[in-house]
Amino acid sequence: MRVEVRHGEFNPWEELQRHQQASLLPNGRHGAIASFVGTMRDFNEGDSVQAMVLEHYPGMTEKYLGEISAEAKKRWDILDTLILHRVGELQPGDPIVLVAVWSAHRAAAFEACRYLIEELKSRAPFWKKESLQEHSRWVQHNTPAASNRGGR
Amino acid sequence: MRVEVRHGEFNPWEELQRHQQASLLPNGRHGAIASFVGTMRDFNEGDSVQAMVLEHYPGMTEKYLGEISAEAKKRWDILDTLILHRVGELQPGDPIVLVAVWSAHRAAAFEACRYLIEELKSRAPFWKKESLQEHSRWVQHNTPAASNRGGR
Amino acid sequence: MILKLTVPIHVKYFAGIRDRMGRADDDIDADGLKTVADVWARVAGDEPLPRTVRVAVNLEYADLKHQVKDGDEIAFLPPVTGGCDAG
Amino acid sequence: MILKLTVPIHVKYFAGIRDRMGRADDDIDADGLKTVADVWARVAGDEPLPRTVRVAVNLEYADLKHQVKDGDEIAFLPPVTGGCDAG
Repeated sequence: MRVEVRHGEFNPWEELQRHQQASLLPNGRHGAIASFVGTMRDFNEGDSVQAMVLEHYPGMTEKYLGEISAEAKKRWDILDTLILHRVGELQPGDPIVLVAVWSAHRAAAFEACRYLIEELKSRAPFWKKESLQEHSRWVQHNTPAASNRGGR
Repeated sequence: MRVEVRHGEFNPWEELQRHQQASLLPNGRHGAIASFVGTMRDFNEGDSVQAMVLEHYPGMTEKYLGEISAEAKKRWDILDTLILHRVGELQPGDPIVLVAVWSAHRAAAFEACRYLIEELKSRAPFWKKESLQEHSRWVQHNTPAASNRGGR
Repeated sequence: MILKLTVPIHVKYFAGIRDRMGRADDDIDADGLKTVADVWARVAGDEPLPRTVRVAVNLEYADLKHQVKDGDEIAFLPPVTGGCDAG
Repeated sequence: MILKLTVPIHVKYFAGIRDRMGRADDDIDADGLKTVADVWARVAGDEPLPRTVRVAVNLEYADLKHQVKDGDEIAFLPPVTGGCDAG
């Protein structure tokens, strides 16, 4: 179970590989790894976004992410979790967040991974400030998780 | 949208990175990547499994995986999909399957990714033959996807 | 004299079915065969088709009543077990 | 003569709230302060606390009626916007 707030770029796939290599899980134990990577888009609410600064509440962030990881481990039959979140200045296309769950069961891996990203988005103390063409603004609210099934 | 049946080992994280680099998606378009990696366990139905041979139906496999990818793209608002499945001889701990979905929306990414792995497991023409201590056997059925919520 | 030209039906067996048949495939004359069930009866004799076995005609799942014709590829597929082990 | 020793309450402001306060934090005397709401009144004067702002006491979410004491860290947090943009 690892939680990290990172200043500066990260490559989510290298992080996953590194975490798995460093992990003490025996190789044949887990059968399923569900992961989620959130990246910065170049548009939000109709505006073109040039860059972004991500601020957080040091101390509270790590504590909160540790708590939701422990809660996930209580609720689902999972073996390990990883949450990595970027702070500081970002460019469009940059990975912002990585959440991964190792489990012997794919349903548990998917559900716990989804749980972690939803809890992170709704309560972890991070704030984005977007730089638009002319000015910058604090992002006012997170997007809801509503399914897009049947969308398009 | 890519589908591949691979003879021989693969590293899922390198594959994800390579797919994304080769992709024509503009960098800031997608915001969410949900992925799933299934690995070979060293136990199944109480027995210790030494090695495994994965057989498939060449032609039908690729056709079926292409069909479920197209169906996912019809049902959810997603930008790209990747399905990579191993065949041939495997050792415990080896990645067997990688499924990934790129989307502007995390709910769509998660749901489409889950859909693809469930459809793959229930209908894609792959067969595993396990080598146990004393003999080998065809795996008789796939495991159901039942949630482990509240398990442990 | 009537010269009849036919393209055989190609029949494929996978995994446990292949082990049981003792071969991976057969080419059979479509003559007198109407459905997939007829094909099974031709290749397997009296042996009943296990209920869990699925059938594909030309790379698509089909049922036993599916009509067959010259040149078709018919496959008998035991329950699939792809993906990860993680149930 | 009575010598009273107090450890201040540390108050932190984040994102838009920090911009509005014009500062990142305050150290204030706990004297006369019972709840988080009292702390806000002390630091912000008449300005009402926006309804969307959440409060944390010692790194845990709390409500405005939460009791405060010497040495507490009180933070005022605008709606959080972490994670990916992908709604």
